[in-house]
Amino acid sequence: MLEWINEFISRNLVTLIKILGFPGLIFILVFIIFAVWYQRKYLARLMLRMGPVHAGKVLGWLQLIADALKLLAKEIIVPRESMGKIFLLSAITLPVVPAAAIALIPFAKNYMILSVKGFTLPLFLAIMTLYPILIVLMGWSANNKFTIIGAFRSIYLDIAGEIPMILSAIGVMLWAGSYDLQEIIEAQKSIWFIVPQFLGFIVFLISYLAMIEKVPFDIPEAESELVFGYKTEYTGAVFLDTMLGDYVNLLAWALLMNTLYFGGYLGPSITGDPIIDGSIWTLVKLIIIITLTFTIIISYARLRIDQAVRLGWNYLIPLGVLNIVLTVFIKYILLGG
Amino acid sequence: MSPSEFINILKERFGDKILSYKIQGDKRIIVKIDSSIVEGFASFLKESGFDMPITMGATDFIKNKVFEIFYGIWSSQHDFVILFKYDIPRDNPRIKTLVNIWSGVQKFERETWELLGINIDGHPNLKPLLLPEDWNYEEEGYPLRKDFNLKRYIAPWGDES
Amino acid sequence: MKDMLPYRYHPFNEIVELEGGLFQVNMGPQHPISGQGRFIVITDGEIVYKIEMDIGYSHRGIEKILENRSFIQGIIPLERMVMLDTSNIVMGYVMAVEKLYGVEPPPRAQYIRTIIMEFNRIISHLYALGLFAESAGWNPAIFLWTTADREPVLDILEMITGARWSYSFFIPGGVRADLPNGVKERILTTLDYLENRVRVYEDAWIYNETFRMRTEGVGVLPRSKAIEWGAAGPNLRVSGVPYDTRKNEPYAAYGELDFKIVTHTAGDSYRRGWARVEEIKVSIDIIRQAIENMPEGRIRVALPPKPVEEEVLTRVESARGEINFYVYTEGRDRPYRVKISPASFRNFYVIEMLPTIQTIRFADVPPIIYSFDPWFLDADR
Amino acid sequence: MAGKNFLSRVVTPFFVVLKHVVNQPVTHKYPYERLKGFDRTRGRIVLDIERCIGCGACGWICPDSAIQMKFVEGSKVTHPAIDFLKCSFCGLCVEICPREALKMTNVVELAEDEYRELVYTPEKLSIEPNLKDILPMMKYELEPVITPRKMGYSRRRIEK
Repeated sequence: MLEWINEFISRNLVTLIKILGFPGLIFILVFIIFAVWYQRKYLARLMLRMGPVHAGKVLGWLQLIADALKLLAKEIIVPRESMGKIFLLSAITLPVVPAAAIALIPFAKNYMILSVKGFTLPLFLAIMTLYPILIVLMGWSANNKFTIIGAFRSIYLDIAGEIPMILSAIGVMLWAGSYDLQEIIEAQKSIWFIVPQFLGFIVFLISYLAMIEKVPFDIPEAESELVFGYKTEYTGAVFLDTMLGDYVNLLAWALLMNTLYFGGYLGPSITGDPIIDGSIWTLVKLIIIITLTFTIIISYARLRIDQAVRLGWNYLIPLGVLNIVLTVFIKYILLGG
Repeated sequence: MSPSEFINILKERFGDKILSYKIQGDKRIIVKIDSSIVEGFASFLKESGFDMPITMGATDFIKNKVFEIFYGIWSSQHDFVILFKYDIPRDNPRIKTLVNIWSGVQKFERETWELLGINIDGHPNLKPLLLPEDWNYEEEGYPLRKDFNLKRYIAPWGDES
Repeated sequence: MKDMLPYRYHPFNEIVELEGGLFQVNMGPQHPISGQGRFIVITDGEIVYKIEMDIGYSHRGIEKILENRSFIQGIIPLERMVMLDTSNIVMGYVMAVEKLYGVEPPPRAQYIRTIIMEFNRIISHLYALGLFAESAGWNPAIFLWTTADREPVLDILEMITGARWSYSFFIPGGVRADLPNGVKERILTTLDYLENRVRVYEDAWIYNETFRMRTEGVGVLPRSKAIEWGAAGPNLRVSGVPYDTRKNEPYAAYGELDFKIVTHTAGDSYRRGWARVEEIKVSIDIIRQAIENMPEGRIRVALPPKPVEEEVLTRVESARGEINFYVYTEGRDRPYRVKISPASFRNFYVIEMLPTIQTIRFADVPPIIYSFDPWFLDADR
Repeated sequence: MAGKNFLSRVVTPFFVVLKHVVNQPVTHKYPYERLKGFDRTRGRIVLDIERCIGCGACGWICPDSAIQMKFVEGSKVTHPAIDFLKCSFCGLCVEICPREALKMTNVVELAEDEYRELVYTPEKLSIEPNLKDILPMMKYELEPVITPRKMGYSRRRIEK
């Protein structure tokens, strides 16, 4: 038995590190703890206050652990009228979907959890479409008007955001001439795609904000109207889980943005080891992207759902199509492929 | 039009139904009218350009056994306020609503109904507004009447509790 | 027709299904946006059918309390009516008492009062702007900025009056104390700071495209309806009625100062928020003038032993709009009846009536309500 | 939309917000650093029991009925006791005191665990808080606006 385990570990060491360590579970958890802390401190700074300072002498880092422990210690309340199993299961599954999509993202050259070649970008987008379904399940099963309104708004928003996102991804695919995420990154060696694909990037950025459901598109949550949207009824550890889902979702989309437009793991060599180098550049770019995201989410007002949908259908989709046309024209006609 | 001119118009129109009047400064008229002409008086005010209600209430004159109802109306044309008052008997307080003349007095009348126990005929929305929904009027009474028992609302001092 | 529809009134149920697929959504009293009250919103999907304000959660019977206290004692509980805006509220009552007693406070007292009232208007407007931004879906950045910018003003008020909120500073016949040493310089630097910050609010908030999308053309209050329903304050002025008590019936030192009133004709939520930013600028201007023209002299005169008038109606422009006091006295040192008509009480009625003239979406309810800057404590008394 | 184009309306807010990164926080680490009150800040009231003649004017003027006159052992007259849970720190009692026996300090931290501890007996009231300078609040000429005689002063709130 032991020998078998030993052999299994030695044969699959790299895979295990990838799944459990970096860029797998432990990395995701650590990064989310960092992101939550960073969001609190950074937004506090923009709001002219300090953020948590008391727990944990240095920069209040223990506050997060304390908050998580508090949430874990709380009672999990399942509303009597709700569909208990779906109510809990959909929330628990929520972080799994974006975490599965992260498995496709190359963190360094030839370093991703799922070493598949080929259609990884369409696969990524396909996996991420499961996320709104879980949200609808959450809102519907809680059997509360606030959650249901939140869930329906989430559907509208995803329809408005996902299609432009796919259109802008098509632009990138056409420019790179590949469906593969790693090949897309490799194609950015001369210039990051944010320059040739700037129009597509604008479309991507707006639909990215819609997909992570943060201001100005936090319409499904809409605190001032819907209390907490589809998450209203969750308490304790399950609520923590939905929060986790939120941040994993943010991480997945931010990684995709990095991959498509900011050259992924590309960057000057520091240590000479391609994996460590690539990972460092991925993380640095990731932090810059989430900093920009956090700045955006406190700079704007929340749009109304009809305005958000109109923005998606009336402006983003035509822009995305225009981007594709321009890409084809420039890349394949002017530059001759 | 100045307040004194307007008082002359009112005197011409309503004669001795205007029981008394006061002019305070150049922006106020306080008129006391007979309760029989309230609606005619109000619609005349509305026609003369007094279009915005700014206050409405009642005073409990327990010694004279009357409620004095008062309405304060501002005119956007003439820029002054007329406060007209009239008495109603205290034992059967009942007035007619003026909501169809000035829509804005709706909440004020509702409040007067609630806090002073004056019945408002024809008011569209008489529901408790400020007091709790289970307020017991028979036991507790109407708060702004002068015979309201305040003693039970005095909080004990320090170590007396 | 719309507002006559009967519906079942469920005080405590979260949401009740009504006839014809209408929902009753209770925003409050436990809701992120509600405050000390409840908005009963009847919706047909996302379209609002009817809004009803359920006030009275913090009714303290201020009118009754005032009947049982002498004039000077009444000022202290009266301040608790609106903690954000105490001096403007108290001014109406103090002015009524002064008119009853037939005294005119010395000019220096009037100027000090003006300065304090305008500072009070600034902090109240700042708070209102923060809440408005929050209700339009901002993360609390604007709210915390405005809260932070209230601090220097509160410091000045504490320096002059001894308290941050409940000043207990205006008394019939004048004010309780003269300006302390060194406060003038502090006021001037604070005004400069505030002017810079107002520019920041304009850039980040008023001229923000998302905010404009959310509020422009939303909750339009036409001029005729504003008058008919009795709107008050900036809400009335942006609907095209240039009424400002400070201008139309000058009190304190406003008659001697030169300022403009902020008016507009659009009457939508956007302009109501804009008007508050503009009014902060006007207030800064008024304070500068008052500091410059401050006369020397006494700060208080004694009251005669007995009131000379029987009844009086005073109007004062508080931050939320006109507040008026009808005070009747029987010649004693206390009022026989005080009727307070605060601005929020009137504005709540306007909010209730808005769905009868236009289509309002559910997501627009919080911005519309907070564009009127209502304050439940104000309306409840 | 005073002279601003669409692009600047979208982009400017972002940079205005971003600029705040360099601003210093305005909040304080409260229990560790405290702000000093101003001279006039109205806080806890201190009684100079030697000067108090037990006239009860403070109890009469108090709008919140927070002051009651209590007997103190070894003293011939009653002295004020204050229920600080009712007190609204308006300072009228300090102002009306004919002997300046009541003084206001700018000590505002009065929180206690129990209601009873906030009811200050005359003895407790005369213990000066741990502060160097007790500031007699608002030193200015007293004019006869609220002297007891003119306002129909009565001794009805004074306990025997």
